[in-house]
Amino acid sequence: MSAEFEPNVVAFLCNWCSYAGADLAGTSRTHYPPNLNVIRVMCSGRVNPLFVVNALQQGADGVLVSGCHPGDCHYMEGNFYARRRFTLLRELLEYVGVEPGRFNMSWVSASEGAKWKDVVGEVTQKAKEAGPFKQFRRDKINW
Amino acid sequence: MVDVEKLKEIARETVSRDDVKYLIGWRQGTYGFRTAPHFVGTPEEADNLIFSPLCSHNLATYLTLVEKLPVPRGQDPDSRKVALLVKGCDSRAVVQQLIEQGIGRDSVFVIGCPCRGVVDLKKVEAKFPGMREKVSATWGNGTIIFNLPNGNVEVPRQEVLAGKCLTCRYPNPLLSDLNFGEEVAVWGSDDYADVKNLEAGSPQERWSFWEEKFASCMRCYSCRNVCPMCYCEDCVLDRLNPQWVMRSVNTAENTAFHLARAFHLAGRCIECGECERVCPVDIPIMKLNRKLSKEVREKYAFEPGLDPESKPLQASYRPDDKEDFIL
Amino acid sequence: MNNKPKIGVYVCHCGINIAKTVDVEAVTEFASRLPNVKVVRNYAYMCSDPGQLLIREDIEKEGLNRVVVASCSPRMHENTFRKTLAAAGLNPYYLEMANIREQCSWVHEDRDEATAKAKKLVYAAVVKARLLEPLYEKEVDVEPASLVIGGGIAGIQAALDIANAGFKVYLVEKTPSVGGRMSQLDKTFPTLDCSACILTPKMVDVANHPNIELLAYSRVEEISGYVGNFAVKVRKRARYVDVDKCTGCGICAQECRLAGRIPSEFDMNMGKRAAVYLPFPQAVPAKYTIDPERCLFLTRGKCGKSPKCADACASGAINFEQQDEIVEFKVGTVIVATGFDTFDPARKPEYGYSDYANVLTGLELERLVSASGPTGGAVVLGEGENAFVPKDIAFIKCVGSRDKSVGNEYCSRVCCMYTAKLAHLVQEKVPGANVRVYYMDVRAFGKGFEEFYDRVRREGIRYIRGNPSEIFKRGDKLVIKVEDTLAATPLEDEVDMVVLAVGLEPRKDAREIIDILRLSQSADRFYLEAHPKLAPVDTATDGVFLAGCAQGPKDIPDTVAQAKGAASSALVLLSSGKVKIQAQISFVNENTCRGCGYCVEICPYGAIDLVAVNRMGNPVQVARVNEALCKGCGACAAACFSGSVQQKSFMDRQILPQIAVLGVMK
Amino acid sequence: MDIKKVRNEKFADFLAILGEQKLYAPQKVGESLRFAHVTDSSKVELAMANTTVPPKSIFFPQTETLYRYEMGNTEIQPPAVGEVGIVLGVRPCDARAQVIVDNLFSWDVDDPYYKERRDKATVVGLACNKPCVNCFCLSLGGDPASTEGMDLLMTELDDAYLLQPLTEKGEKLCQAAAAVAEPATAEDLAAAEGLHGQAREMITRKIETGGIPENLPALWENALWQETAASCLGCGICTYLCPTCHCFDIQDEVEGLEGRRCRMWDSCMFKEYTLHASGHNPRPTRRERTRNRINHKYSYFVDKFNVIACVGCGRCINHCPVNIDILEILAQVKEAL
Repeated sequence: MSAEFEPNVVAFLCNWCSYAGADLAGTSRTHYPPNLNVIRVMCSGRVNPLFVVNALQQGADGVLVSGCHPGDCHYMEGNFYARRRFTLLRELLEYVGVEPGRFNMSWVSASEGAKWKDVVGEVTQKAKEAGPFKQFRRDKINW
Repeated sequence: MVDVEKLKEIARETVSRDDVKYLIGWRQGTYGFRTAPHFVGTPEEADNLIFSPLCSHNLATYLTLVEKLPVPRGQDPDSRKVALLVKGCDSRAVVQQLIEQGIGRDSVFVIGCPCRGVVDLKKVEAKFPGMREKVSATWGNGTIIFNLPNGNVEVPRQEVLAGKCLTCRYPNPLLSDLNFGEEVAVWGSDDYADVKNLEAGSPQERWSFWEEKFASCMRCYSCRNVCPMCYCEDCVLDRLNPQWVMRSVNTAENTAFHLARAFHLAGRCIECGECERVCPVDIPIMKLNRKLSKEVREKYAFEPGLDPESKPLQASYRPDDKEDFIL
Repeated sequence: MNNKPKIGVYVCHCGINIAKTVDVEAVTEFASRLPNVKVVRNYAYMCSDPGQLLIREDIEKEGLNRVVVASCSPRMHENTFRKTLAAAGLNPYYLEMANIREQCSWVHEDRDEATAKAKKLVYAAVVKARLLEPLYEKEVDVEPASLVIGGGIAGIQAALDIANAGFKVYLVEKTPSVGGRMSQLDKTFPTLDCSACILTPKMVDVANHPNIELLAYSRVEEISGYVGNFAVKVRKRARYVDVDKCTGCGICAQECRLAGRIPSEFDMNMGKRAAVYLPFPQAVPAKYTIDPERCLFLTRGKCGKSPKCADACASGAINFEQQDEIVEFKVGTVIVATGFDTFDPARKPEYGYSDYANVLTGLELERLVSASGPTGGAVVLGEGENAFVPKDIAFIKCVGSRDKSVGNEYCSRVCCMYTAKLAHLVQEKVPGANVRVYYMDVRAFGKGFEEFYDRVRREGIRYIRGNPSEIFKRGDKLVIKVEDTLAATPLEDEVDMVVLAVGLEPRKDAREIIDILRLSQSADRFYLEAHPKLAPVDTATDGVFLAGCAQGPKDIPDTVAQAKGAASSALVLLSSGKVKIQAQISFVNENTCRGCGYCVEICPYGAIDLVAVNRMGNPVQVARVNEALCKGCGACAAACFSGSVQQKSFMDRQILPQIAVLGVMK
Repeated sequence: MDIKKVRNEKFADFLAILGEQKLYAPQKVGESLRFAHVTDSSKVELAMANTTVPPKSIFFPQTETLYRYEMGNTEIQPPAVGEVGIVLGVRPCDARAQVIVDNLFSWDVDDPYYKERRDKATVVGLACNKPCVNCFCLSLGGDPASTEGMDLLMTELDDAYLLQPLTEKGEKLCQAAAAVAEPATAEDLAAAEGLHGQAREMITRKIETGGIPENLPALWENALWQETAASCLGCGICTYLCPTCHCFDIQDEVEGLEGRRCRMWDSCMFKEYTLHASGHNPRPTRRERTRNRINHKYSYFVDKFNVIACVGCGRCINHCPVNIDILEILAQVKEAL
């Protein structure tokens, strides 16, 4: 390949912790790769696991779901439910042959701007290593 | 020995009750080794009931599949019970349906049939190809006895039992209002060897395994429709707005369909194997479902369909649930 | 109505904050080609008045019906721009923001990359904006009454404030009298005010206040509903004394066959009472109560020939037939002021509390030095011939606080000062007493605290830094084994009395209120406030507030301050008479809902119920969202298999197109 | 047109010759047999009862792009249909079914996509030597050696495949295969005739269709529909696997600023099939849907095209998960008439 592959990562962030943490990373002028784009939801508990399947289908090379640390959920329990759902979804995705680095989950609090930067870096790197997602990408090949 | 006459007697009594609408059991099919669900509305119709190693259908699916017609104004809806014959695995479906309130306990009359395993029709038809005449079967001692036109043939049950029966840990109904037949000793144990085998491969190997299977899917939805736990009247995967899965039949959409279907059964699949049985193109659907069953058992020590008082897995959590992959 | 989306996209430069890294003109040009976009502008500061005016004018003149602002984080200015839309007559929820500052221009350096990302974010915002629906913040009426649970100083203060503002208060106290822990105290630190003297007038006010209905000797059994509309069920326990007839004369207690034979809870079991009793002389209400677990007549059905209390009562107030009574009422707000329990030092056996009579807790000493206490205020240990006045007295601090071994990591905040106070009082009462305090740290942080700490040291009380490891008996003396960590010397200190400065813990029955009100606990097991900094009296349940030690250890002034804060928060709701409920809440498509109940289980606010509905003549059950309870987290929507539960503004059909844009667009 | 034969040992060479065109033949896809483009001739499976999925999927693919478009551009781009060369191993029932389906796709207008594929394809049939348990083609005017809808009929003999060209296309194919073929002998023809006769004998399932098409609608309210539908799962197996079922849905699939209009198989057994935008559904339950399936095949289609839209291939019986048996239904219909 002539140019290095730049992955496309879709991230679902809870409004209260991770989105605020990502804002803090910005306020603190930390720098991280531009490959990750954020969809804001109110709680990681809102993230339907099918969003992740859908994101992979629609062209994402990596997906991240990020919420408050356990016990810190603004809505008390949402991230606990998310944790169960995505633990199982991740197993399922890997089982059908999705590379382990593609789907990630993180806990980033509103004060962890630095951690957010690290998470973006790590998730981007993993997606880069996994290469372009092809397995069940909704693609013109199928047209 | 299964006393079918006793079963018919129970059925006659049951359908004669004022509070029972009809009974669902099994009958001989139209050819070969086939059997079919049998709806018994009158005592006479009970004559055709059977219970044998050929009775693979999980009839619990009809509890939620039933289509409720509009009730004309001024009339009361028919609130009588549906009576149902269940094997061990089938009873877990009823339990899970009760948990998820798809059905009310007072709307169903469960007749438990302890089961010594049902056959995989594909294995049987491969063994006795081209069977036109109607064939019945009975359980022998560690065998299945087929009553073929030219005499009985006894086959070790390992050779013909359905995969789910080889690892069955719940041969006896876990919930019933009435039991038919004697309790059966548990013979199976489940180490999820099939799942582990596949897990051992690389992502590329796993995908090439599934790609071929998913590519062959025609999206006839028989796996979904037959599933006793897929009781949504409007399946989210049929929706057009939002459209989670395109109607196009291709590997990408089929994979999304199968992932969504499997995920929706996480912590809910009671492993009756009906999805895999009905698949016209023989996709090993249970291999997907069982992966999640395995994870659910390993990670959360949870099995669905055992206790009507339990909370659904996906609607509960423990603060100390494992989270080793979370950044 | 023609609701075809006409979108205005406003790209903010934010001075150079965005414009330096993002090519704002390129983003503007890109946005102009997006479907349904009618107007695109960029401006130096969209949030400024002229910036907002641009949007307002376009809405009015161009007939925009959706607005995308690409600027800073929605957490910063979403409300600003919502108001802009509202001012122009557009539903404020027709706004979508693209965060091209905090999550784009500030975190990326390469101008091309940042511009490409900004385009993507704008596109995703546009596709979502197309699908936005108008939302309305509904209002519900607030029942002009408040429930205060707990009749200690926190509950008393909160009740009085609310009642004085003109609203009805139901004050529920589980013991026979209000007053709580403060009524057990002798003096208060650091001013040494007489606790009873400052508390009892407030107790009397509670009893006499026309707006306060005091439900003493009662427990809250059930609370349903939501902010503004709580339905409360209280069990008034049978006192077996008709409170309307009882004059509080006390003859019954004098006559009781068990008079002076039952340990008094109020006196920390050091004093004695009768089976019919007033917990303490200033109790409010000043009505007697028969202890059903002790009374001979109630436990055995027989008390001599006839119960002497009943015989003696001139007003005929004794009524053994009395039953518990269930009282039901509605309130708009609830204040939880259930207080604390003290740490049980038996959990630290090395201090010998269970073994030696002259090892006391702070609260026990409190009763001992109190003029109303079992000894009339004399510091005397033992009884009868064995009675003696302790001379060598040691205090041990941080018992059950700052101690991971008993599961209490926190500081109880009051022990330092109450130790100083008690040390002072003991020294005052026992001439020639030799008082020392074993401590880890002295935290004299409050107003007048350090001064008081100084004072008691000047009075001759010795502070020895060390955490005693063991207490044992040697002859008549107790020996404290400790290392003086400042002198690095091991000591064996022989004393007559040890006072354990026990910490504060959540009530043993704290779980009850958690279940009733769906409260949460913080790691210290006290009730969890909604936000540790900015909402310290609120809880996650709207309309429910915390006061006093139920939320965490605090002293009397802090408790009173928090009670006043809770009362004021409650009054904001009560006096406005209306409460706005969230707009971005969940809703159920009842036509497709299968009633599986997953959402009901998952909702942390109990906002979803299964209800029976008639579907074409057939009875089915479906989920229904109580809009006043829903806080808009959306966990229900993610749990719903059939997609029947959706969250407004975060619907699946609004999120999926965002995913598509972010996925497809390179 | 001369009848030829290809000896078994030359059959691989024969396949190679066929493979010079785009060749479709039965192959295992996933776990089941269906017609697929042959890229490796060793994967061709002719020793089969029949494929699970009928060859209709070649002419009428399950999913087909009608045209593509871009947002904001009114021009549409129909895709090229592409090459369809030879369809090898089509059973007589399926070949005949395609002729029945032709009626529909050329009824008011010619469906260009379907027609182009049909015109381009050379259908190489394969006579049934061993009909399966549920074959009943004889009852519907079919035959295990029927040539209807074929360009060439092959019959599997012990040591060779007999090639019987039926059309010009078939003849051309025979000529192309001249190098590996040789003239068939009288014994060969007799042997084939014998096999065909044996096959006819083996078909035991039968229905007398007389009277059904004209009288079926009269049984509209008959209880048999409810009884049949009671156990029906409402899945698409019977219709998707049916060689004459031809219903389709048309959908737009959009991704970003591009989209396509496509059609895909639909099934009258699905609830959504007749669901109106209003929410009204004229076939609200499986009773109506089951009734429609049989009526369409045995009555409506006959009204319109004078042929029953069933060829007796037995797939719906073989694959129905709950043993709903069309012959059983038809027997009940006969009884009720």
